[in-house]
Amino acid sequence: MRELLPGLLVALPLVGAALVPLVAALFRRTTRVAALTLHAAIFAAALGLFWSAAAAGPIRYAVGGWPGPWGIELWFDGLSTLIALLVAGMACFASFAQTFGPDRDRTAPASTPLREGLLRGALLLLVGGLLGIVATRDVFNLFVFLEISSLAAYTLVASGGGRSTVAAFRYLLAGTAAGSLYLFGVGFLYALTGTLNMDDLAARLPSVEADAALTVAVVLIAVGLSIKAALFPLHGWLPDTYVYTPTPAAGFIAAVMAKVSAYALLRLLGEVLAGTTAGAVVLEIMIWLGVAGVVAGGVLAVAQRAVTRMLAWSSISAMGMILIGVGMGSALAITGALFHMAAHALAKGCLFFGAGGIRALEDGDGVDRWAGLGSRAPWTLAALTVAALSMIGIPPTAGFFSKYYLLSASIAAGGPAGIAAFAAIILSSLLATVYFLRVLEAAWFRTPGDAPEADSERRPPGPVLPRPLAVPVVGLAVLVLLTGIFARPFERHVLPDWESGTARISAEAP
Amino acid sequence: MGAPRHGGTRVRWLLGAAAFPALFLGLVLGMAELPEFGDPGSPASTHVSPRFIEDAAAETGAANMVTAVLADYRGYDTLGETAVIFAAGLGCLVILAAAGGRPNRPAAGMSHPFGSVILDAATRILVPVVLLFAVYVLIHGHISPGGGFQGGVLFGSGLIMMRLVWGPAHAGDGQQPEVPAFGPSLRGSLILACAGILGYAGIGLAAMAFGGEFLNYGTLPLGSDPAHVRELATLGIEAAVFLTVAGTVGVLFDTISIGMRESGVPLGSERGPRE
Amino acid sequence: MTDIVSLRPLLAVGAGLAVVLPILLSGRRPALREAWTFVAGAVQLGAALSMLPAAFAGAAHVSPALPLLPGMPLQFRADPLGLLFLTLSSVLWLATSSYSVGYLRSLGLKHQTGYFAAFAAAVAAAAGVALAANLVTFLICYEVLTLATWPLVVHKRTSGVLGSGRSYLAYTLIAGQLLLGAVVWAGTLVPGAQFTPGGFLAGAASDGVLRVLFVLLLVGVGSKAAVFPLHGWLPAAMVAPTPVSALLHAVAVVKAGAFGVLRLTGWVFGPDLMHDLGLSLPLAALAAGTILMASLRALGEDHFKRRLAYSTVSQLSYIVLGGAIGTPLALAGAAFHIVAHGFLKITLFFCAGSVYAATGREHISQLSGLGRAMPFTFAAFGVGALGMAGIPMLPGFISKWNLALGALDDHQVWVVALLVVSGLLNLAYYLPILRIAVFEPGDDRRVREPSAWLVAPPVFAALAAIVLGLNPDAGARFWFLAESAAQSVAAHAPEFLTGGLP
Amino acid sequence: MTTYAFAAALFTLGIAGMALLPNLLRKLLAMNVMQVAVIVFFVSLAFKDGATVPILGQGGAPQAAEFMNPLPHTLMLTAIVVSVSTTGLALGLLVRIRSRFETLNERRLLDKLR
Repeated sequence: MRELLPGLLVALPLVGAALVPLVAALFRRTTRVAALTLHAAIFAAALGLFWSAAAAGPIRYAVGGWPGPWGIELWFDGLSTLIALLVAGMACFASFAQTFGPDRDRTAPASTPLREGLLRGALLLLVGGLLGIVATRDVFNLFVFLEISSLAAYTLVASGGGRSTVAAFRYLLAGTAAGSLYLFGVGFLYALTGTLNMDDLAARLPSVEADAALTVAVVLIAVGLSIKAALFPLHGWLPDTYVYTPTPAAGFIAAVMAKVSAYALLRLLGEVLAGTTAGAVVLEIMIWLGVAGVVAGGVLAVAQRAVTRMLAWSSISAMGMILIGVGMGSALAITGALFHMAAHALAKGCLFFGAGGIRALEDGDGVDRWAGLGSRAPWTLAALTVAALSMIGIPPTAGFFSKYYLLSASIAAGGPAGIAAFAAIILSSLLATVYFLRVLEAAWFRTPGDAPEADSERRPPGPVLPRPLAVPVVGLAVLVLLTGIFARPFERHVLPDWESGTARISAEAP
Repeated sequence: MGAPRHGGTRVRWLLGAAAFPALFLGLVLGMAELPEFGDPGSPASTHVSPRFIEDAAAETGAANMVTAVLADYRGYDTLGETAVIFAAGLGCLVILAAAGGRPNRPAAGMSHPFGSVILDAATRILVPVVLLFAVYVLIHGHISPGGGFQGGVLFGSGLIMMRLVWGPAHAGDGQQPEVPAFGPSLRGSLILACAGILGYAGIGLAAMAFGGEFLNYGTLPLGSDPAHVRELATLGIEAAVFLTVAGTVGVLFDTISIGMRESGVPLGSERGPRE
Repeated sequence: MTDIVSLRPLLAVGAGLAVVLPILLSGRRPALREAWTFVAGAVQLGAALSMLPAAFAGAAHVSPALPLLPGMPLQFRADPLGLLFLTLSSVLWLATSSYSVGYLRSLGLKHQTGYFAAFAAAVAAAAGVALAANLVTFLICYEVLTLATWPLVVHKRTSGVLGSGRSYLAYTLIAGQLLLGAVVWAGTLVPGAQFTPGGFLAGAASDGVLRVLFVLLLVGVGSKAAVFPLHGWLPAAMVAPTPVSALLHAVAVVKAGAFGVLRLTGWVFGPDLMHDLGLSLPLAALAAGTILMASLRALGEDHFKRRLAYSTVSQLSYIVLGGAIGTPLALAGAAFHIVAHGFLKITLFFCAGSVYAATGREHISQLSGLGRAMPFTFAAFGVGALGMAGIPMLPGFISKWNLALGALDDHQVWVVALLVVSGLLNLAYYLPILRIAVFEPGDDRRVREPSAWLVAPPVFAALAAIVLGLNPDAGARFWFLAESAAQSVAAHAPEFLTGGLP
Repeated sequence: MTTYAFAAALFTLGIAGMALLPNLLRKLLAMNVMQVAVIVFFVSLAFKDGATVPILGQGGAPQAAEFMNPLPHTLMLTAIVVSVSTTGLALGLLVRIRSRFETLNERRLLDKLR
């Protein structure tokens, strides 16, 4: 199986992306079961790879049988398989949520089996793109899969119609600029080394003497990927995109999209380009920008009245935190960054599924719409509460642990950047306390009558979220709780690979 | 993109006046250190690429080195590329599907076919030639410039030509347009595109079934000479790409033209457009 | 001190947590729901009692370590100080539970299921705080405690109450985040951050860093202990139902804070490191200031429960003061004051709640004549009030006496004066309550004692206080526990001991 | 160097256009210019003095110096397809935006969205 899994992991989503719309076009039936099965299979492949990489070491896979640097290689170590697991897992939930058709979201066009199939295909394509980015060991291949994921994401964003098309277009401009900047940087690297393979690059870069050209390359790549990762101040596309995306897709995009780009940043800047002077400087700058993003995202989240927009700004804060970890680059910081990716993905996915569903069904996005939901749907709200507590960083949820790692890494790093990061992370928790407790208080302790314009007669009693959204919300909340407590085994698999990888590269550097 | 929402135009221009020259200067400064243009001793010319030039024919059976790299050495990239174009088709279908928007004012040239006797006659002669040439470009991609993408685009442009002259496709939802259309329906184009992706990935997975890596055509049981086997498989790949590209070009043209003309592309007949 | 690996600490912490879900699920059957609470209380108390013999023999039960963070496991350890707090909270939880049943029923409050569930979670978290073996475990339980108490504070759900809840959370969660930062920092300096008698931070970093760390930790635990100027939430939180106030003030939240201050001074920094860093005196001064300020503030407060709240602010600072002085006797006095104040203050709150349940009156000036109508309640109240002031034969005297002796060991004569003044202030704000209730004629002759559910707990607590005042080593041997905790800290600071004695 | 600088100029123009032009369609065209710049850059990397197009003639064993570098060409085929796809999708979006909001001017659009 170890030989088959890498190929299956990257091929299955693409096959599915064609198969599901094909089935929908040919038979005009719902493709729910087919899509769910495919996602489950992809997740199984990711899980298998994770255990395989953990048990028997990293896997190098030469696609087409051509070894690098001539062919394209895939690389599955603890790090990449962990992110792959996260993407594939979130995709299962998102696919489940897609049954909550756009017809329940009032802005979107009517749904038909064909349209449903197309949207499911787009989700599979998005998953395929993200998994491709995660798996690849080739800088150009990374660009191709970045674009697959981007196009699929634009599709999903725009599927809400109306304002979401404008959000999607702006996202498209930002995303394409990001992709082009990245590709330009890859061009510089190729001109300097003649190779596209990451290992080969890392080996050949130390002997390159063109410092200015290398700096330009590093900066172009860093800026390009930072746009996709929504690093402050390149985050402009994010709030509208997350807010106007239809709920099922928003839960997935908000959860993993930017994080995979952060992962790519980590791979390239933290590993491949780590030996270059420019790389080190850029990483240092990234810490500071991350600090700025953490604070700005938190402050602006407090300023929001609409729940989903608040969640979007909170994502900018979280991405800042992840990139602080990436920038520091110590084993502890990387653990923190990875952990925060996982913790934030699970919690933010949960919150977006929940908040989006409530927005659609309660006809509004304000905090007041949450009033009294606690007594109408205690279990759903309990799940959302767990996710919100994780965002704040209250133990024993996953968010507490990631913050713990990042804080210890900041202290270990020391210096002004370390202190600033330390203070910013604490501050972001405080801000998160403010903006999440506002919502929780409304949900649990207020009654709809408190809100001036709300009339309780219009609202149907009974469950708040339909099952396609409630199941992911509850499932993710359970994972948020478990991830924190059972994270040590995961960490033990991920870190040694990373350390040996960076050690190998720094050993090869003169 | 992160620009202020109003009153920010002047700020934006001022920022631009500072930032863009800086960007240009930075790029040029970096470029000054790159190997000279046309330098045969540059890393790009000496490190990885020589194998593609010197061994491609022996290893993959393709005289066109670009095709060899595209479809074989870096076949995985090309699968991704095919997925990108498929994603665009999928995206247009989703985005332009019937939504609650107001119908457009008819845009000139797209609202009804150009049809006239001369155009009609010319098209009848030209289209078969274009379509045939597309297939030629596909098959000949091995030894001359060409391949699945180029052939697919040509084939698609033949379809577009027919659309322009004879009117739009029917959406494949049972509602026939006033003017009977020629060529695949929108649904048909979609099926073509899907089939292409499936074919490509299918060849890759078949290689896995015979014990190779994903997309390692050399393991396919198509003959004894590995280079020849790879050549045949590459043709299959190119054909798959051809299908996807042709289908997607059809989808793109149809959705955008229908989308500009009507309130949306009808996707199935269960429910009509809202509003 | 030998360690015995066992699951009993986990049982003590888990009992409350385990019944949260059953309580939530049995919301339609009040008898079953309340039975869960009592079962958990009994299990927790049983676990606590079962660990006492080992503590008397100089050993400690330790739970297996659950690896949670690198070098920082989740672990519980029943050392004397932890057992003291755990036993106290188990006993008082049972008392409060029975009181709650009567209180909620007689007032017909809503949301009773959520109330009991949050109550169980809060007590479990308090047990976790008591038994935490290291800073991370302490932090986790501490945060859970904060959140579990929130629904209890905002139980009435009016917007004014929600505002008070917000201020409660603002203080405690912000402090919690600072505590998180400090815990991470301490954990980086000394991997494991295991509570060690006599402290573990000595020499781990430069003096400046340690001072900053101390301030962060102190703000973290001090805000729950309502140390001035972080006390603002406590009077505001009086909007909660009375049993909640009783739990908050006598057992769970503020005591967890005061307990945290003791852990901080005795087990994280250690008395000698605090002296070296010059932190003892400022902390003692802060505590002294809080004692006086809160006492004065209580004098002018007419709202019954809020006067009790200011009294709490004042009394808790005795514990902080003991921790700051750091001599064995002062520490023992401070630790014992956890128990003494627990029994006394819960008596007072029970009485205030009974008055409210029986008459709906919340202000001291409205109490006239109630002393005769509710003799048991006000007898218990008298015991509590006198005990607070430090009258001999009641437990408050024992803690204050030892505090004073401990301060003299350190040549801090001013502390004795402070204790005397504060005792007088205590009398000044408690005796008028009794005077109004007993000697002023009442206007309502229909007032009776409320149901036995509401009378028994305060009487029980008052009797227990009297017993403890006569023999502080009775029953669970609280005095022994306090003393051995203080001894363990002192044993690791021999230089300081000899230097401190004349 | 001149070709490189040409690519840099095109790229700068493209990005500037995307940021500064008021009309969404023009932004899209500027985006295309930017993408073309990258393609020009890559293709110019493939150039070798004295070499010919990388298609094998009837001669004997090919030498690396005889042919242009085929790799950048391949990569740019992919990049072109990416560019075309993005443009197609963007056009679809613009059609939809225009029909819903009846303008492609950024300012007016944002006014309508507010």
